[in-house]
Amino acid sequence: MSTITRRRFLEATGVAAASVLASPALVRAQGKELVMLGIWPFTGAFADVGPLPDRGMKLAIEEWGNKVIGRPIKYITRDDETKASSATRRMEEAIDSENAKVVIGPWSSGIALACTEVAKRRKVFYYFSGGTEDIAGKRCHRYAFNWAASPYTAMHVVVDNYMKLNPSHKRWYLFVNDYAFGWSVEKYTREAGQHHGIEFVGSDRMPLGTREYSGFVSKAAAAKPDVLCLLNAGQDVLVSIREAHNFGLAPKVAIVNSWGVGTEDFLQLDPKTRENFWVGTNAYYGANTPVAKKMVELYQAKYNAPPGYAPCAAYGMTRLTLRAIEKAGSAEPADIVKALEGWETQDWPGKLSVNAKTHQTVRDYFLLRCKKPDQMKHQFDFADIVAVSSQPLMPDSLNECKDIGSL
Amino acid sequence: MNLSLLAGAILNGLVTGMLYALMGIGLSLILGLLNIPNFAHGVLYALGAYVMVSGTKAFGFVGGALAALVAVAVLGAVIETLGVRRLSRVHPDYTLLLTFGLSLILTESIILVWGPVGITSQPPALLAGSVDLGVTLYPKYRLVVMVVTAVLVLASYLFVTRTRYGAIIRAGIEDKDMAAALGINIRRVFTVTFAAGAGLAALGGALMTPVRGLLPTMGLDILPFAFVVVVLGGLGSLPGAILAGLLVGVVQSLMTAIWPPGADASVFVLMTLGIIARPQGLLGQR
Amino acid sequence: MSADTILRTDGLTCDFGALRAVNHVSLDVKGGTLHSVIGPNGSGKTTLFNLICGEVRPSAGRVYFEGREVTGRAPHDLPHLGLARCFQRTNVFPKLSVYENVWAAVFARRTPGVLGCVRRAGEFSDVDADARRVLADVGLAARSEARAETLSHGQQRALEVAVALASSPRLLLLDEPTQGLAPEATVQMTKLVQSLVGRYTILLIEHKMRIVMSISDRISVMAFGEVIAEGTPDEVRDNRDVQRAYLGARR
Amino acid sequence: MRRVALIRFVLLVAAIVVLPFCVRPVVASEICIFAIAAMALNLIFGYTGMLSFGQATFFGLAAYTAGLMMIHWHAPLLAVLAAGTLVGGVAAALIGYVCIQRVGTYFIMLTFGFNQMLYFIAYKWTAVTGGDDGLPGIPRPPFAVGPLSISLDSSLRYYGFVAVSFLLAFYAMKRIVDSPLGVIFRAIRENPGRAAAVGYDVKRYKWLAFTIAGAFTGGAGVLYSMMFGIVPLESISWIISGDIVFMVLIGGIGNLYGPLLGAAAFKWLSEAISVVWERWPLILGVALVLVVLFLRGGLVEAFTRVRDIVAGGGPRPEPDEPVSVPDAAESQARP
Repeated sequence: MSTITRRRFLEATGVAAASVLASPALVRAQGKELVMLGIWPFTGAFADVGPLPDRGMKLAIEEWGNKVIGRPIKYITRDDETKASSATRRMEEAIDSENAKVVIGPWSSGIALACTEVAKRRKVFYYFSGGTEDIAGKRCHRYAFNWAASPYTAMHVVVDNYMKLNPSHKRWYLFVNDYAFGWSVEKYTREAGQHHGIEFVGSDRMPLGTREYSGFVSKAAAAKPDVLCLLNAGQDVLVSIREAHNFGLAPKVAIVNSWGVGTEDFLQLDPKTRENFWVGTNAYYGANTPVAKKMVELYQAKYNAPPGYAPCAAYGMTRLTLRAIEKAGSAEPADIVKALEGWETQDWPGKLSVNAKTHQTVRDYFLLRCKKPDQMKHQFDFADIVAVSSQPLMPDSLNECKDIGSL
Repeated sequence: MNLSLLAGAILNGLVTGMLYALMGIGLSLILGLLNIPNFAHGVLYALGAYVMVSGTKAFGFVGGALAALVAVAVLGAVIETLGVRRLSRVHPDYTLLLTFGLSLILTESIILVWGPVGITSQPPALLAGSVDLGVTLYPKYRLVVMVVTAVLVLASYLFVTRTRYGAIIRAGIEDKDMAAALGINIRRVFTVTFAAGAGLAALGGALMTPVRGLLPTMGLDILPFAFVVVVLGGLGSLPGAILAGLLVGVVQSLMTAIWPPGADASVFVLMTLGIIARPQGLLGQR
Repeated sequence: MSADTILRTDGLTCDFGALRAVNHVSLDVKGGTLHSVIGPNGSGKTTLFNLICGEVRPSAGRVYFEGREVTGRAPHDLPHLGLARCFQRTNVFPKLSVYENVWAAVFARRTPGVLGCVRRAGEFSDVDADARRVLADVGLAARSEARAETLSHGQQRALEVAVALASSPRLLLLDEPTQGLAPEATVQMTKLVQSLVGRYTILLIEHKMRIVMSISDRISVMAFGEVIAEGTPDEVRDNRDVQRAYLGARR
Repeated sequence: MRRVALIRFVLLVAAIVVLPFCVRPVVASEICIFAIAAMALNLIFGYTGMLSFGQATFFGLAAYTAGLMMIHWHAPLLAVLAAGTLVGGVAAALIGYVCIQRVGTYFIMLTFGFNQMLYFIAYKWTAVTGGDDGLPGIPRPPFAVGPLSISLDSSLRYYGFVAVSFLLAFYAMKRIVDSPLGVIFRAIRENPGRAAAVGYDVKRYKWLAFTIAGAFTGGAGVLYSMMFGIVPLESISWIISGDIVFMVLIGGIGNLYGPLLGAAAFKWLSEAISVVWERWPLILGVALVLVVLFLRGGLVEAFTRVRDIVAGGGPRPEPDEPVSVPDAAESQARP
């Protein structure tokens, strides 16, 4: 090949490259459209969850008429495949190609810890709701917020209120999913348990996605606990409960799922296996506040079932973000961050505030007790709300977010 | 570890082990006869479970299980005739790719038909609850599953070793060309074997629904273990697959009782040591 | 052992389970000769080759090559010692070109180490020259760019011989080079083998008696794993045991 | 013949230059990274005939090594790249030594078994690897040689670095398959028994191929660790091993350009479709089945078929390039 053709070729490539560069993405970036990215698991281990927060997020944006501060909202989603690598790649790709400025999701704590790194580096607004304390703790930064109650508060609400009603249940056995989420909630369950003289007669850590719980249930049964406490997530919860019933452990022994999703789990469980089942959750559709009531009504009309934690969380995060944008009068990530920091307001599920030092959302947590089949008034009448509380707050000394950093 | 816990762990191991053996037999026959590492074996198991759940609603528990067996076996026959057979003359790596593609398609189809959300199912009322075995309490349903899978495993083994058709299958595993030269319609044997392997996997999935629940990706959870069983037992060896299945099941279950995080890893350590020490597998001749 | 013995086997024995495939075989192949091994099917000829070439471990007995014991040496050591073989079933590298088949065999005798492999294959001009000479020798020069699997059966057999010749052996073991060949191709192959006589010491397994009788210097006759007779073609032809065993078994 | 090779190489460079403008730079980087890993597998699978289902072992080990070096020592870019490549190679030498003692399905399952064990160690050894959460907070050091220092912060710049690394790796791989090793590896793939009979210590060469592949895969793992500032646990999981295998199969085995095409097709397909439809694996599966049933030489064959049609027929070149022959013919023609 001669030099001339080679040079020509390189020139040609350069021109082609430049023209591609100047195309849609950049043009769009200069437009007024606000791109909000929902990153949810549509495939992989949490494939069953993905569509639910997607509904919630859509609902909030629709409620705003697909517009905020006069700018049209473009809602896009990406599949995180329940894998950190895919989540980060697609998040970064969406920031590059769609100019996404607001990112909400994903569902898994482990993956969120990867996404928060991208948000930090790419300086986009990031909202997550989950059980790892690290988003608003050890790995905190200015752009990331956690919507779910802090695991400290949540576990105290569950343990304190459960013990108030069942003071004699002092022998607890723990099933813990072996990742960020599980460790966080285990730590605070034990911490809360100390105040009530609870004896943790045993605890097993199993990988997320374990399908054979029979060994653990036999072990638990041998320890003769008063309470089987599930600190796991997704299908693991359901498999544990089913096995506990198969082995005759439940309903004699109470099952407490301290960080549950509520509705979606209930729907998958036979009413009989819900007997003596207690659930701590960030969102229950029975919440008695105006925002919650309206949302539940809209959701139920559309999907014929009340929302569980996942749609409520996505709805709540999106709603709060949109309100923060209105408050700031700007959709720039830095402005949204400043608008949220230290804000006290009413939203899903009720009165809430955002801790400026840690970006932890301080809000109510629920403890539910499932109804017996004959007590249910209709098919969705799953449980009584035993307690709703945002107390106690996590002492500053326990939070590992010592410096949230700068914008 | 106390006695009750040990007994429970071993019983659990035998239940899982029988399931592994059931999967392993089908996989082993398909690998031995058709020379296909059937990557879709896991999803056929999952499909069995899903058909079971729908079938139970229409035809009851036994009817559901039969529906799963028949539907998936037919699917297996179709896969063999329309897909695998076309690739009989090319490198086996392509069949690996084909079965991988099929497993993606079938997994996603399960999601489209039954939804991504998991399903739980209960054992039939007759078999609910547990019985006291003296050393430990044990769910009735699991005991029944153990017996039923054991019977299936034994029946498959006897079929292959004691019947004329089984002799043909064994001849095919030894030497395909010779079997064909003896005037056997080896192609039909291939189809039947693939269908039977698929059916066994589906039946395994169907029987395990009340034990393990349903999730579209459940096939991928079990597939690696099925392969471990085949390799550890010795390629093409049915007694090997049965022995390895039980061994893997019990080791996994005991490990769960001793050190839960190491349960799955112990299986792979077992397999690796097995291949290094006995290249032909536990009971393989080659 | 006489001075010009190149290969000697000493009581070579091989058992497969209860079956004794080769029973106390002692051969003595003289340098520069063509020594044939004949015998009915299943008499243990190929197993004998496999024992000599290290593919199968003998149950008893020893193999000496040029006075050095090579019993149980790995197959890949033998070409480096000067011993190369052809297989009964055509056994080449089907998807490599004819040239590459031979090139690989020539190159095997050189041990360039890992660093030598940094150069391009084409840069080894001496290997290239050797490979082309061997191809010309067996009459495949014109097909050198073709893939081995596209050759006719006769040409593949010739390639099989070429691959063995490529390592410039001092002893060549040929296992039925004319097996399965059409009459025309058989003639060609016989010519090829004849052309090698004198240049190489050859140990040949062959079924076709006419060929064996016409080209061999010495013949060993095997039956049921044992050598039942040995001598010049004439001696063997006249041996009664041979006639009985050989012709009897063939019927 | 040399001309053809040159044109091919120029086309390759052109494709690499255009790539980040056709797909997003992040996706382009990942394509190149996985192309290196696929290229390595192609060496042992396509050229030497050993299907490894455990390449993530070396990918992940190198990624963790690189991540830890950068987090704890702030090691410079090139040192990290060298260390990761070394770790990949050494690990492959150790594990490979055991694996190559067996063939066929047993070999596959051994590579898979070791992969599972190392995955398990990475999963449990959270103090070092971060376990299921991954190893976060990895900086992306600048490319620095002497006084020259180029920041790689933007996606495009990082792609530039990845692309250059890929081209270097490609060149190195081409030299390997063009060298006598290439012929020996293919001879072993075709007929290990015969390769031994002509004098090659088959196990030694298999071991060598496995080790070289491990080193390349390690390099790819290092590049991967810097992509998102995190080494996720799945970088050492069998999912990655499987992806690499399918990239090689899709692209067409035993061909130098196959892995790049396979990686590009695999990543691009999954990215493009996943944005459109959340059930994208279904389409991927259908595409795979169609390729297998109707287009078995992989994308390389599709390419040549299209070219033949465009060029008006003519004999189809062998998908397996006879690498040494043209060069040999040429060298003979030279004085």
